[in-house]
Amino acid sequence: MILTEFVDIALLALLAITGLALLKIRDLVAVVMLGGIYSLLCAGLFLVMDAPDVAITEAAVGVGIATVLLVGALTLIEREERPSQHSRALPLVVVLFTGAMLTYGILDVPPFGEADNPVQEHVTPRYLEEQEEEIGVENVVTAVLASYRGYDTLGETTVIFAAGIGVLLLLSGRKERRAGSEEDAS
Amino acid sequence: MSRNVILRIATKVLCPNIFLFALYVQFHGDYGPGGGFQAGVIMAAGFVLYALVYGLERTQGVFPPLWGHVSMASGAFLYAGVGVVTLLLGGNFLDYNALAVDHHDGQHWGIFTVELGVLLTVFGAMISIFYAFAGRRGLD
Amino acid sequence: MTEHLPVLQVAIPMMAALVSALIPRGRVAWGWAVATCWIGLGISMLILGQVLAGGTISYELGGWAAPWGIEYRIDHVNAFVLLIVSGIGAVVAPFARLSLEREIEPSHLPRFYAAFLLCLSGLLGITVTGDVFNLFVFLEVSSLTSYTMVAMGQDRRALTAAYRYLIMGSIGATFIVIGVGLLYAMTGTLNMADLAERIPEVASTRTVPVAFGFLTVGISLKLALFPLHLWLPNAYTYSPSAATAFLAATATKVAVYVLLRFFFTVFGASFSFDVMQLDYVLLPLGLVAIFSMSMVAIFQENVKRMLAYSSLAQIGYMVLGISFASVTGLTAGILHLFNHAVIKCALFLAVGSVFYRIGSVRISAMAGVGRQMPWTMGAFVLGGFSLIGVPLTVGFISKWYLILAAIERGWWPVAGLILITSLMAVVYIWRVVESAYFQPAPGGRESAREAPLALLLPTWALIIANLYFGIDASLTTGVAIEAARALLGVGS
Amino acid sequence: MEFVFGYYNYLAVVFLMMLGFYIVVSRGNLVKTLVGLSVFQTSVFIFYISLARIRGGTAPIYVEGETLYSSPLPQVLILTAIVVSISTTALGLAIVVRIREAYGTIEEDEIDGIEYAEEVGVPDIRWS
Repeated sequence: MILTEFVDIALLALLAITGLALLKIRDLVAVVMLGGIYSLLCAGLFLVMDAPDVAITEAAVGVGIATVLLVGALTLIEREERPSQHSRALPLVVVLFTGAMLTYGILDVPPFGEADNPVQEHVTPRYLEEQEEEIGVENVVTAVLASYRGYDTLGETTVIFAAGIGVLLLLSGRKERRAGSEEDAS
Repeated sequence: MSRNVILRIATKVLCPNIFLFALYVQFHGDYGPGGGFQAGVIMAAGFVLYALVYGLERTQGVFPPLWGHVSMASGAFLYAGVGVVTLLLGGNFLDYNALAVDHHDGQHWGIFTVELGVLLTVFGAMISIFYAFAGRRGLD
Repeated sequence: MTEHLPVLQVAIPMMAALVSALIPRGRVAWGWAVATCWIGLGISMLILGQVLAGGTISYELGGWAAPWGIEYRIDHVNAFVLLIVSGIGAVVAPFARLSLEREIEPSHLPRFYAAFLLCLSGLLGITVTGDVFNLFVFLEVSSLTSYTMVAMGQDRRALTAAYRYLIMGSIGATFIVIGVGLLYAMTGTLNMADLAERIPEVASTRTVPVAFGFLTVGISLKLALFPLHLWLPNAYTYSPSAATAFLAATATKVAVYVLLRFFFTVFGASFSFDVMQLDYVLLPLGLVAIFSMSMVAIFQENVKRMLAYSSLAQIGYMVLGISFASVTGLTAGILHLFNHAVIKCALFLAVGSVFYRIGSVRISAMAGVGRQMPWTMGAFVLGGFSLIGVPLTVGFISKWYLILAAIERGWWPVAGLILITSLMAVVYIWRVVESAYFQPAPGGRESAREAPLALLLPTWALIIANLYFGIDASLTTGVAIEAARALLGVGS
Repeated sequence: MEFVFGYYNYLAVVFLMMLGFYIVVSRGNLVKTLVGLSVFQTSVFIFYISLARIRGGTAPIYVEGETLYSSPLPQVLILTAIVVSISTTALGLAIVVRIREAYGTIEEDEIDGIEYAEEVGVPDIRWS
């Protein structure tokens, strides 16, 4: 048990380091690779936290699809981020304030991993106890995903479809430099 | 297309196994981690690998873009269609119990079908999105 | 079959969108979309009838009882919003054919209609659901398609507008997910009714107010409440005319509805207003939004952008109505949801018709169109009257209730300010009228003539709705009062 | 000590969330913003998965002799959220590619400059 906690903390630390590196690095290829590493570490973390379904998905999506898409996009655009002239003061204030609020709020959330948390006591028990009778699959995640909350999954499928047609609409047309105003103000 | 023979042969060997693995993930979802979404992504990854090694044109010869579009729409349609069928059989929308006399059977059939729908949509959308990005370069 | 109407309302446009994406020809896809939208309007009318007759409807998706499954729950409030959204869809869809054929590539049309129908489905899905996570899922369905529709505008600035909209929208959605997660951590449930029951037990913790804050900020980003509105003006200015008219009339309205739902149903009025002192936040924000955005609207050269800023000011009116937290105030807010949808959609459609003929929506370019396109500009002027709040139009009804609500609370200065801001609307509408009617048409545009009937009919349908519901407001106010009572938990 | 034991996970999530959020709002490179957005969202996913966890339990897949399972519900929600997140990234990237083609840059500052010049520089701007 202590081992799990140790791995957990180590992964979180690695995530923080990766995140900080992401913030600093300007080479976009490196940014994409770090993003992939970040996802991979997350997948590991999900596995440690007993969520293998989520881990597989995060690995497939974050490490696989997202990286392929980002690299694909980078072949179409430049690969170096230029330093910004923009003032960073306001974003920093916004982020620090948000973080402070969240920290403040999170301290009253029931402690991590206890069996008597509301999350474990309400709604969840039925899934774990009645599922075998009501649905009858081994993997309770599948039961909740496809049946108890099957309608959410239909929505999720629709979101993917929406993204698909969105990308097709944007990228399948003629490749023309759109007429900006300077060009055709005759 | 890559000139590297080892890469090409490795791809030839890998691709069928990737598809096999995708199917395993798809149908193993009831017993272990996995399901339509993960399987769809893995299957699309197989084609992406093929395209990276053999080129976009050849991949589109094997799997034309239109199939991707059809797969993307028909998967979600299949999913929602299950809902409509359960309506017609007298249940609520997506109430799989209405699909069979024994509710375990109904749930199994329902889950199987919607997972298939998810697989089709995810696979189709991922392939279409990949083609769209990869094809954009060719238009230069 | 009638008991399944709630889910059919959402599932029909969703499935129709999937089909539409595969239709090879734009015209066919358009007919398909129009038919779908009209069926949707019929369903929403039936649902409103059911709610008026029998009270709240609950529908268990998958046959699983809430809170284990997802529940659709429809009372007066969302039945009314359903009618608004599907009604606007049913009017914009017929308009879309000519307008879109001019503004986007023919090969894109079927997929564009698919995006349109999905957006409709998403907005309707947000409105009917009684589950906070399901709300997020459908929010994303509508958002992703909105970004797409905005990006399809002709001007390249449509792309940057869509990108900013996407980033701000995703931040908003993530904030909502954080808020939902905090609530879930405290209560273990996602069902709105169940949350409403369980939140009071934990309301004194520090987590619930923070969840409240994250949800409020997240939703405010979506509804473009000042000062979180920066994504909106360009998104409305550069997207295709039909998309602007649809989004302006529905997307922000649904976000206002979500805000109402969280404030009054999930957290409860006493928590939102007595504990969180929300009125002291919303009232100034609403007033500043009305003032500053009306002021900015006055100085716009592009009519679409002007109307976009005007929309931001109108959102201020709705928020003002909510901030009163009284039956009259909420009635005003909910009425303005309907009224502003009808007003703004009519105005954007009229502007879309002008663009169809003269290819520009700049005030200077619209010189002389008053004579060349009398019916179109007539519609614009009447819509403008309604926006200002002239009696016998719907705009007057909502202003009337808003002022009543202000007086009821004894806030006389606010009532006065509402009157003054109406005068600002006079100024910006007048600028267009002056250019259209009192300036000669520039040379080389003699050929401009009245917009085709296919564009005029939808526009005028909305103008007639403006006048009809302005003269006989018994239906809309009746529903709005019931809705306000339902939200505040006051018996009727 | 007990406090650290019960909350380190949540606090780490807050830190990661702030990192991602900062990358998003500091308005630099459009691609990096999208990566930041997914870091921001992923940190929220970790929060949900932490909520589901039960100490000494296992994954919610039935195993002989095991009685303590972590909650499946947050895991299902996050599966959905991951899909939504990748969909947003894909669409965002498509828009970025088009922006690159139309403006020749993907730096927020430069785009702002171009648009500003466009709006102020030429008085009679045709809308399309």
